Amino acid sequence: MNMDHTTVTSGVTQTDKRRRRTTELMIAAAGILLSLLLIVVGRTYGDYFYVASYVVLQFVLLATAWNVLGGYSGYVNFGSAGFFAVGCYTTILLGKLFDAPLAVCVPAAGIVAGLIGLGTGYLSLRLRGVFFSIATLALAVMLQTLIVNWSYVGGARGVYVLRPDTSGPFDSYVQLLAIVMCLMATAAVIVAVVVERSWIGFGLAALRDDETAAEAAGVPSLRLKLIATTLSGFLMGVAGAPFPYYITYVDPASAFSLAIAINTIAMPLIGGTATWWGPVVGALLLGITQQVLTVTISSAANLLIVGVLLVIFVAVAPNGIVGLVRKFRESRR
Amino acid sequence: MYVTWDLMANAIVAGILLGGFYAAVAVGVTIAFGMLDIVNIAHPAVMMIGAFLAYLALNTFGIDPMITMVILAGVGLAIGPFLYRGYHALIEKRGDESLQGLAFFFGILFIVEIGLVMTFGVDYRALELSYLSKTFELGAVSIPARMLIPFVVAMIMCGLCYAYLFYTFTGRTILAVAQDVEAVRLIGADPQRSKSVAFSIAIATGLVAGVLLILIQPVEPSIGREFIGRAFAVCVLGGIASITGTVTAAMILGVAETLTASLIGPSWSPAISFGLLLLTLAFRPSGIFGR
Amino acid sequence: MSKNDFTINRREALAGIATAALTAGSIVPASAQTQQPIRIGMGMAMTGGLAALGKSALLGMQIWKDDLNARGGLLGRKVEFVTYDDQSSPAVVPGIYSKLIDIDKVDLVVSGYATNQIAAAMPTIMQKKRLFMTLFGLAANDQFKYDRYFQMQPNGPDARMEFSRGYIETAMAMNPKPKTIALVGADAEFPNIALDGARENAKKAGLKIVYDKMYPPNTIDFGTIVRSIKATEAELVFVASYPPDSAGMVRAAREVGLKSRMFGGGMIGLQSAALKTQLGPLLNGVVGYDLYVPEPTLKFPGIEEFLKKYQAEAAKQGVDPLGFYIAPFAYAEMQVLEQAIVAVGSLDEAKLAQHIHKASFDTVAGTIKFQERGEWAEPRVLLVQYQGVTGNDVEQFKQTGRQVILHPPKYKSGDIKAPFGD
Amino acid sequence: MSEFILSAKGITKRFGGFTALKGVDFEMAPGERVGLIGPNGSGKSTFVNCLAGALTPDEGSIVFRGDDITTLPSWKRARAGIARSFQIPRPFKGLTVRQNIEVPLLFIPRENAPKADEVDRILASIGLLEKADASPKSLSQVELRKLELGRALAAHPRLLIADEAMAGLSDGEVVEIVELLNRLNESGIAIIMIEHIMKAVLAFSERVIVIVAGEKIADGEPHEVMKHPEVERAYLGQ
Repeated sequence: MNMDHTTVTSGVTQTDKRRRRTTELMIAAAGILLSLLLIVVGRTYGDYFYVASYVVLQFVLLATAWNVLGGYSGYVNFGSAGFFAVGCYTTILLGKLFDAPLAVCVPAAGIVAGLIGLGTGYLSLRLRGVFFSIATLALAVMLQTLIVNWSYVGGARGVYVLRPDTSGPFDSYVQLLAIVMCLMATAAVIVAVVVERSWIGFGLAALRDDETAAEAAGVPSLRLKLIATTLSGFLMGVAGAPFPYYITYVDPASAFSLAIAINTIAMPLIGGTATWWGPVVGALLLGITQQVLTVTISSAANLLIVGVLLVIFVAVAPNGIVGLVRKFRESRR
Repeated sequence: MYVTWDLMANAIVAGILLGGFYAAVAVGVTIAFGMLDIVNIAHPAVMMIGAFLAYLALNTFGIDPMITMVILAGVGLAIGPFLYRGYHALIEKRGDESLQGLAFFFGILFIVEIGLVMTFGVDYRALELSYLSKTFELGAVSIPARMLIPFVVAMIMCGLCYAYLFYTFTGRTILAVAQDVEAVRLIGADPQRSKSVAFSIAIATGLVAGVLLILIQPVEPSIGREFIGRAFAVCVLGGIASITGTVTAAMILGVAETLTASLIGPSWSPAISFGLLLLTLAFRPSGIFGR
Repeated sequence: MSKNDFTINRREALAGIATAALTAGSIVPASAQTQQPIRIGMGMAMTGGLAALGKSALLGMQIWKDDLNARGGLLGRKVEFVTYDDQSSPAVVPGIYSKLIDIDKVDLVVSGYATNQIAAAMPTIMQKKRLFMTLFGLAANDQFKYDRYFQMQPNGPDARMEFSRGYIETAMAMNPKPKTIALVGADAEFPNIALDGARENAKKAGLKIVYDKMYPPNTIDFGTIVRSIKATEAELVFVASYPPDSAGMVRAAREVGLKSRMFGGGMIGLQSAALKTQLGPLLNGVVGYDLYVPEPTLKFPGIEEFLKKYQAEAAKQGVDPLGFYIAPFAYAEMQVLEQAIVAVGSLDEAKLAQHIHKASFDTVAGTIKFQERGEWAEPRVLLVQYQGVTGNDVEQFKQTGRQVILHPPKYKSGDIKAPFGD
Repeated sequence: MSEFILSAKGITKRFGGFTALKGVDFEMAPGERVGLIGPNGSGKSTFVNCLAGALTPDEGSIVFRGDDITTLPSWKRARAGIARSFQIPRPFKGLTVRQNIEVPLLFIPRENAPKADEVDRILASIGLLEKADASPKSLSQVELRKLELGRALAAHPRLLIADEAMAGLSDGEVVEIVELLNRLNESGIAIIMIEHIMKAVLAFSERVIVIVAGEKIADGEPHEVMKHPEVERAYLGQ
């Protein structure tokens, strides 16, 4: 884009810019702090803490990734499990082909999933609303069928992925995974903030409300949607990349899992889709609740809670926790 | 290799029978989603309720599923308006984007599924009826009753829906609502009432489709999810708001799946149906039969 | 700025809550006193697709626990279970096992049901060097090669060959010898492995494979597939499938009027009461692999009492009322553990593993000896044929002669009735 | 370079088998005020949608300020200098009134950077300064119409297409909007007004064109066009 956006001197945009930098820095600091905290607390409480943190942070990453597209532009991706699985299988493929280390697999997974995201972006040229959602669902099924029939990466039978030996400063491989996930989630949240507060987010917000009107106001909607779908796909792929090492045995059913598809949508909706911190709050809340319930109630009821929470929030607090907080603040004013 | 005319004929007949069942599943989606813009992805959950009620009816009270499905259709029509009122009060009235409705039904789908797991367990349930295991032979083509009965019921059901929509006043107002809510007000009908009736019909068809499913195959609570994609695929392929389009698209999908299974190999048949959907969405979003 | 501070504080606060929530209720006395019970931890599928067998297995283990505690426990201590529902989802398994080991500090861990679950627990188990008794894992240790792993499904060292060995050997013993075979199965883990083995066994036996296709899970219309197979006029039809499609294939075979000399083989689900009663007489003539059936050749000491207890309790809990498939092996798994602990005299897992590798164990599932990868040294996958099934009553399957053992010869209890479909 | 700011030739648009526009020619001078009238369903909206880029014509060409824009998407046309308001106001409901104005400011590049107070000036000129931080959901019908025009204004256009900007307004409000349009026109913006309110069209336009059943049937001085027999029959009614 050959124009300099800083020339727009309308008040809001400039403060936004300054505000954004501080927020970014603080999120980065919080992420690093959390990683350190993980190490310290993990030493005391053992690997369970890492495992649980990994899962919760994976959902923070996924929810944030989904929200970059779903929340900011209003295009609902039903196929998030597909993108996640693409990330997952990229790791498996690269591992089989080149014995590639995680540090290579993560960006590669992001790129592959990002390219698929770019493809769905072109779908959005013709498909809006529910039709786009159905198309993403169909895409996920297609990807799954492909993987099921691709025996090199395990096919329907699944594939074992052995963890490499723990190296460097890490006590255990799960510790490494948890910290990697923590840093990636932090980075994703920063990306979300940058998008949200830049011209991209502003344009997406306009086209979320009314795509035709946004175009008439000069918003290059296709370009923005492509950025959003690619970025969102990239981040979901990245989220899936370490999963094979976490689970050690991957079959299509566990990579394209329904739990991932559901949580990825439910978490931003419960947290609130308008801002970057909505999905973070939603993922932490729902993710931790699920972790705790798995080892306490430990029955079907614990999945029920996700459903009930989702219905209650959608019906009573359509703007999620973010909306509730805003209402609360306004009422105090 | 072993593709004979017999095999082809059988595959096509089987595909049409299967397509009939898909039509029964999708017709409710066509009405709720295509005509009313209600993204009821919990439709398969309604099916599961129907399936398990049919199981309960047969095994506890000895009621034949053929009777159960008539009762369930009535029940669906009776409780539908209340469900619609609830949905309207919670979601639709706000006029929010379909995202909220989507999420709402997503949650409902989950609640129903787990509710069923907690009541019936996770075992596969099936109906034991001697007439289901009969097979009719028409020359080289064999037609199992297990597929034929659902097909016939589905066609009757779709026919009734069609007749209702096109030959009654309320039915026509429903079609009008699908086009333009304001126009309905102008002709002096209450769009709210039309929508409520239409939604009830959709629920009723869902319950019946569930009974049909348990006639065809054993059922467990989470199996419903498999039908979300197919139902919406059929609905979209058929041009979203058209009953005849839905039935035709369902048949095409059924035949495409059975032909793929016979000619290429069954493992590719989901790719065929969803590939068809994706292509349609990408190049002809108005459906194969849309204008 | 101030507005931002607020937001960040919230985030940190939430992180704090996260920490608190994760560690809440996890304060456990550091060392268990000898008087305290021996705690055995596991994740088990109590919801989701694997729950039917998961619950059946858990019931089997609980009966062992009650029997044992009634006898006064183990090493003078009572035994207690710590169980979590893995929701049939491998993704939660690593969390469950690290919680069991790190936070709950259980004395021993055993696996939940099925391969995916076992594989997902393996890295945690291996890192902590725990003894791992596992239930129905399909060659899960072939990759890990962990020496404290012991698996209870009687697949033997070369699992993939076993699910079709009996089928092919029985077929080749028929007169005249069959020449052609059709292979069909669901596109998923177990059927893939079973078909792999069947392919190899068929080739070794000199059979010509005239059909070899997979269908996707959740296929509805099996008629089309069976018709394609019928068109090949294969003499033998080997099916590898999961419960819903096992039922679908049997029904479709009847509807289409498939006539072959043998039909069945690697069908999961036929072992459970649910499918047996659903299919009833449709099963007559179908052959299938099985692990235990109430035939006179399999009267291991204790099995009948166990099944009596199990069947009484299962009726109350609504789990599989027959309990032939997984429950005896779950009980036997705990018997192995019990006998090893008694022999070693402590809970030292290194010694326990050593002992289990060496010794042989008498259980309700027969005498078991493990080989170096923790599989049964001698496979015991049965091939049974359903004969004389009338109606859909469940009781008849508790009688002898309904599920006749054709293979292996050591346990043979009857002769094959062929062809299928007459 | 021609003397025209906009020159459309042979614009044809078909929907399936239905031809909505049949070879419409249209030219416009810089700063001109043109009224576009025609009965409902005559193809007026299709025509302006073809001009603004919401639709692409099947045949014909459109040249704007010397550049062929026939196949450009609407955001590029907006950047080229064509702004529009919508028949039914389409504000960005999730943004504030101020942000609504900021969208075109941010996305349409200028030769000279917009001044710091540009948003305020626009808001003041449409009388919405006090509601700058409100949500468009709280605006009245006439305020929404003004916001539409304000947003079009912020795009810094050379041509403004006002699609029924006065529908559903009271007489007094109509006057307000016409005044606003006049002021815009005085700053050199050419305006196409699509309107049913004949009084407003006649008062505002220098030239009127009439589209009936997808064809342009008249083009000229407002009062002469009104006397055209076909116009009387087709438009003013039987």
